[in-house]
Amino acid sequence: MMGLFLVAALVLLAFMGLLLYRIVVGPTVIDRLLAVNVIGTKSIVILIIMGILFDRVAMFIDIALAYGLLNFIASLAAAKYFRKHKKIHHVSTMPAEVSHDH
Amino acid sequence: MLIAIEVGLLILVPCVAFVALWLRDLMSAVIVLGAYSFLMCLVWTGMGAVDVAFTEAAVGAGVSTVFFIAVLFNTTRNITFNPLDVSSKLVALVACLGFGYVLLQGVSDLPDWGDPYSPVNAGVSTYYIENAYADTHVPNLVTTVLADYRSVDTMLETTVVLIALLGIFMILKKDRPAQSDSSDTQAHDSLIIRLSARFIAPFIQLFGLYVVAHGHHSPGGGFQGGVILGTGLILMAMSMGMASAKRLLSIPRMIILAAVGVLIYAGWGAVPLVYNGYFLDYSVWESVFGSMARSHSMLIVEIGVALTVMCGMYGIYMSLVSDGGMQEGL
Amino acid sequence: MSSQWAFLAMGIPFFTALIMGSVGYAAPRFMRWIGATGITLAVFASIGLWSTVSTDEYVSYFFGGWLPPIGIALEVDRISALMVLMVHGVAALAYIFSLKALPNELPASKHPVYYTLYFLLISGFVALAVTGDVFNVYVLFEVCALSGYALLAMGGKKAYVPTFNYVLMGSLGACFYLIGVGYLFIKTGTLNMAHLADVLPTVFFSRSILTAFILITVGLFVKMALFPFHGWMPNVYTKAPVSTLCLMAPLGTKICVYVLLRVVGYVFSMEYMTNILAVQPIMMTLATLAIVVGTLYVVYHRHLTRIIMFIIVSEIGYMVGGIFLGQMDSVIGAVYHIAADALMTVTLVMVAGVVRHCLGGDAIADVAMMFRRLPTTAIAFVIVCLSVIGVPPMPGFFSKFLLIKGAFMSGYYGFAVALLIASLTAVFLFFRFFEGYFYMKTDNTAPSVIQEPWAYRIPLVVAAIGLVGFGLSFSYWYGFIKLALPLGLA
Amino acid sequence: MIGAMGIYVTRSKPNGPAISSVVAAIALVASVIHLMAYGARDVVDVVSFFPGISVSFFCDPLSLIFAMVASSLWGITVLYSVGYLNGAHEKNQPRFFACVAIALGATMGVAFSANLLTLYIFYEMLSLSTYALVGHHQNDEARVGARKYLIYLFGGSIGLALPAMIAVYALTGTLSFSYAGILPEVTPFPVLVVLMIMFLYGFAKAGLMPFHAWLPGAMVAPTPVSSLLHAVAVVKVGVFSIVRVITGIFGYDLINQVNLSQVIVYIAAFTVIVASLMALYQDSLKRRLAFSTIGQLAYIIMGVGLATPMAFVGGVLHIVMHAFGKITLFFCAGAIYVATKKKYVSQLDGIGRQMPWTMGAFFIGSLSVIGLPPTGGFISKWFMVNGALEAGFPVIFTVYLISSFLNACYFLPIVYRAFFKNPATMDDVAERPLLCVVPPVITAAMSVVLFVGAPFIIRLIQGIYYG
Repeated sequence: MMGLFLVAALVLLAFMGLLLYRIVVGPTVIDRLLAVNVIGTKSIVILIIMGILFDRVAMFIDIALAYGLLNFIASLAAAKYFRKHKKIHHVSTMPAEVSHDH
Repeated sequence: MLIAIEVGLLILVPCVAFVALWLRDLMSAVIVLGAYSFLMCLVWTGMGAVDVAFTEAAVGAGVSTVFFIAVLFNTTRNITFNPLDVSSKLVALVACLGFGYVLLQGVSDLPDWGDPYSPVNAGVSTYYIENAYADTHVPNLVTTVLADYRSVDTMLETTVVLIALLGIFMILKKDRPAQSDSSDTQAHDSLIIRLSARFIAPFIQLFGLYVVAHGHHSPGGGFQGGVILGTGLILMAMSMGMASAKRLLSIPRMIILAAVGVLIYAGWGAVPLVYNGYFLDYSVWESVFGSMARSHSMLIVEIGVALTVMCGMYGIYMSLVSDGGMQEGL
Repeated sequence: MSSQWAFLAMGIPFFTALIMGSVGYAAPRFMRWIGATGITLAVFASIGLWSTVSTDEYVSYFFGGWLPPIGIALEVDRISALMVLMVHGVAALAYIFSLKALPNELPASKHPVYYTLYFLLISGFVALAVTGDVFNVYVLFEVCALSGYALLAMGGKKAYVPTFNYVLMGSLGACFYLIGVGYLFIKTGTLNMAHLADVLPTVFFSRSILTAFILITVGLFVKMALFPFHGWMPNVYTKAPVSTLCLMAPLGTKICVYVLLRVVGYVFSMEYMTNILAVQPIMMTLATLAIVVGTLYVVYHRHLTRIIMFIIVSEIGYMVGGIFLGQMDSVIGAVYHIAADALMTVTLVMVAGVVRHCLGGDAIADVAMMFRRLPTTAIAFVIVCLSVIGVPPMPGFFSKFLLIKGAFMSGYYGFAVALLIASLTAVFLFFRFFEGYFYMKTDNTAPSVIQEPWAYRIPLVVAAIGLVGFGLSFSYWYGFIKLALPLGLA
Repeated sequence: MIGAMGIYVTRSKPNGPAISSVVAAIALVASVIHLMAYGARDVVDVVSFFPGISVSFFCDPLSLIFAMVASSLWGITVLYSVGYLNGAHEKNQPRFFACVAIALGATMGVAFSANLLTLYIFYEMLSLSTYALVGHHQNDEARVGARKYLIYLFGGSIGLALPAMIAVYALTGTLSFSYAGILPEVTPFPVLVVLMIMFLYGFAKAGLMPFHAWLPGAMVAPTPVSSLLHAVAVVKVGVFSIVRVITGIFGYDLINQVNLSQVIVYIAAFTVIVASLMALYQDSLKRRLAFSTIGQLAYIIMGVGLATPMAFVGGVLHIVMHAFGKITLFFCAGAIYVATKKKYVSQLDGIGRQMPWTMGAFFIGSLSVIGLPPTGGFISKWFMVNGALEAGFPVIFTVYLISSFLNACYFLPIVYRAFFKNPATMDDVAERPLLCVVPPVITAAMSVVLFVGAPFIIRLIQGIYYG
């Protein structure tokens, strides 16, 4: 049984690695945001699995709950950010944008 | 058994960190840092440091990214970068290599990780492990150490949160706020966000209260609970708009509450002085609470911490996001 | 229980700050009375602590009733009592000064928050002086640093960038210190200073202890702005408001020197520093360079505030040198100089502040007519200059005397020469100001005598008298400090 | 405690007008005489700083002689300054008198100090108070002079004397003067030489070349300052400090043992010759006097440095004799300036006929400085010259003779000009004011009196050397 959980955790970790690809490549902030969000949800699961592996689920459930409840706030903030600053693409080669952005 | 997971994490963590540094777009970097924080939380958990993991969870998932975004909101996403500035980079490189070398030198003869006979585990920790419950009747050792044995450190750390709030508030505060129509941007907010935020906020607050109160038995405590409570308020402020958030908890009141939080802590600790005891010596309450004196006292000081941290988080967010004007934000 | 003084010295400003924070917005009128009461009580507490230590030599205070190493203890010996006295003395002067100075610099709506941070900073400094726990030191560094950042940034837009640099450097220093403490903890399992000192000799020949030593000292060097880590300091201090400066400039760096003495002298022990590591030559070179570099910069600048900052850079070199010389007299000299220099710096900063506010600038040309127009300030200025130069019987002379003697005894002649050069430069420098007074023609359009407000005059007069008194009572302090010195001094 | 009382009086610093200065001066002289009569030798610790170091005073014949000279001349100078300052319409008189009083207090402090630290404290106090006096005119010239003054004096005292003092403390653990010397005999010779040179130049007030340049520069001060301070108080404090160091820190036993005299006397001899030659070329009367002072100071150091009884007596005696002689000369220079606004030697043709009393006094003063009877200068020089022979330094003996000849060369022409040359223009010049004439006459008379009274002082000084 423990082995199963361990394997599950490892698989999830591998998926995180795949998500890393999206984070690196982008191409937009939104892609990265999504990828990070998915990593967040995966972390919740891994947390619980770790709890099971430690045999102390009761302790880890609190942390997972905190994640579950708070995970979306950053995304919400980012979303509202883009509502105001409409630019999703970031062009780093154009210095003019520095003054333009604010 | 967990070693496989840890190895996987230790591969991922540096990768994410590197990506965060490599990205030229600060917004992306901030978001990637969120992933970093998730992974770190897992690392802490893997090491068995659940309280640290909890803090990381609350801070990393909850407020830190929001703070970053709030700062970017009022500044810029771009970093001005001079590719010709090689010499300072060289200096930095040398400094980093030197620092790394020194650190590694130091690591070479440290005791093994998890060695039960290492000084850390054989020293003060032994006392804590053996006597903490008997001393305080609190099952969570970490809470005991933080809120009782080394209580004054915690009090000062709470003060640090207060100072951060006051400092940011004072630096950013504008005396004459720009009078712009703040309601119109907020009015366009989608109904879904407003309703769901309104729905979920009470649960967050409830959970926060639970974390504060249950810190004796499970990971958590005043600090984590305070952050969660503060995040709930931030959520409300984001969805309902600054104006209504200010009606909820005005800025002066927020500062006062934050100070009162520390005052609760320190005041409770100062009561023994009247009986000629030591500061923060909760044992004077034994006449009232009996053997639970220390336990209950810890709860009270945790409430103080939570109050300060909640107001701190909320106030810092409000200051950052409105650039001190307290008029409009995200 | 007389040991309550130890807590009260740090607790009173702490509670004052919290009360100010709580009622500040509700009743701004009471702020200055709360502050005045707080600072008065704090000074009383420090005097109480001082008298206790004079008779008992040593006071321990156990937070929560937990004996170290389980809990955190305050451990007050005579040196820390002197530091507490210094912090509260300087803080009281600075507070009175700020009553008039602050309204010139900051809108009234920020005063409650400002004073809350102000008192938190004071309590942080005091706690650093009395704490007996290396981790607690880190926490207190944070308290001091964060409130310091906020207070320094109040100098307006031009202060932001220097303050940000300071934030980076300060965090770096604190971070180094913390990692060093981490190594110590892993290696010894304790954080209490006295306990560490007991345990450390068993693991002296360990690389991790060496690493810890390097990290902690480097961290502290950054924090105290010792050359070559001084870059952040002059800028941030010059741009800060004077009322902040009165607190930060005298105490911010000095208290770090004190912590260095604690860590090097009491935790690691002199034995470790001189015999096992043999780092003395390196440290002495650094200290000497600090003095020389500070002195060179002093010559180049024309603005009083900036000059003061570089004087601080070189004075830090004095104290660090004194500590690392490892002679009994030199360490006494260094400790005495910490207090003396705090007093000198606060006086200088106040003078610069008065000049800035009353004459509208602090370049030498502005100071020119000072003696005629601001007589009280001028007299205080002369007295403090004499002390910086090291004219007996001012305190600056005695510390320099002991330091040079220590340098002779242990053969670091370069250090002695650097000290003398610094003195000579100070002569050169201050007499440039005096000459300005003596020979510049008074501008007829300017008002002939500006009366300094009482809030400027009282602290200046008290500081000047204090300087002379501190110098004349040197023999008392010599004996006082001597009994608390770390072991193993020649 | 008679000593304490004396010090209390000597340190009184009256503020302001001349009258109180005069009263204080008389009180001071009285107290010094009182001290002389009762001869207290106790050491009085006022403030103790750390083991072996305190502010403490004592009183021995050397300090008595010096204090007597300084205080009595102060009284006369105060009288003279009243005349001079009113005559020359100087401003800021209260500050002037206050500073002079402080300077005198500091001089007394130096005279009675019982250890090197006390001496150093008062030495610095003297530098500061006279700084204001040198810059009294508050113009550019005064500024340059004052700046030079300060750089030399502080540079010397902080850069050389202070470290030397600390080194002495590090070597011995005490700084108290003792005629046996406090430096241990085992001190290596190079260290001794270095220390001695540091002290010699560190007390730059003594004007040993090449640390002399401040003195001519300081002549921008009002003449009473030049006369009192730069003929008596300041420079003599420098010399006195060196004498104290030689006798009290090194001790003659040690000096004779390792033959340290060589170092001292050759430095001094060089100064004597060069300063005398330079004096020849000065046209400004006060500058000529200044260079003369430099030379004469080196005499004293040479005398004391020779380390024989005769030379020592001569050296100390010369402090007294030169003080009276030189102050006379300065008073005269000032009187001439007040009466005629003339500053240069070349302008003085025929002035002796218009101002006979002044120039008469000038003549007596120059005789004393040159060292001719019937003035006191003769006696002190006699002792020094004999001392040089006694110590076996024929070179020094020659130096004394040559320099005396040079002294004559630069003083007597002035007298000659004043009395025997016809003035280019006949101004209506007369002796005035009274208070500018009487003091030089008194001091000149004193020079003569001292010729007669010398044996009394000699006995005092011999008491020091042998006791």
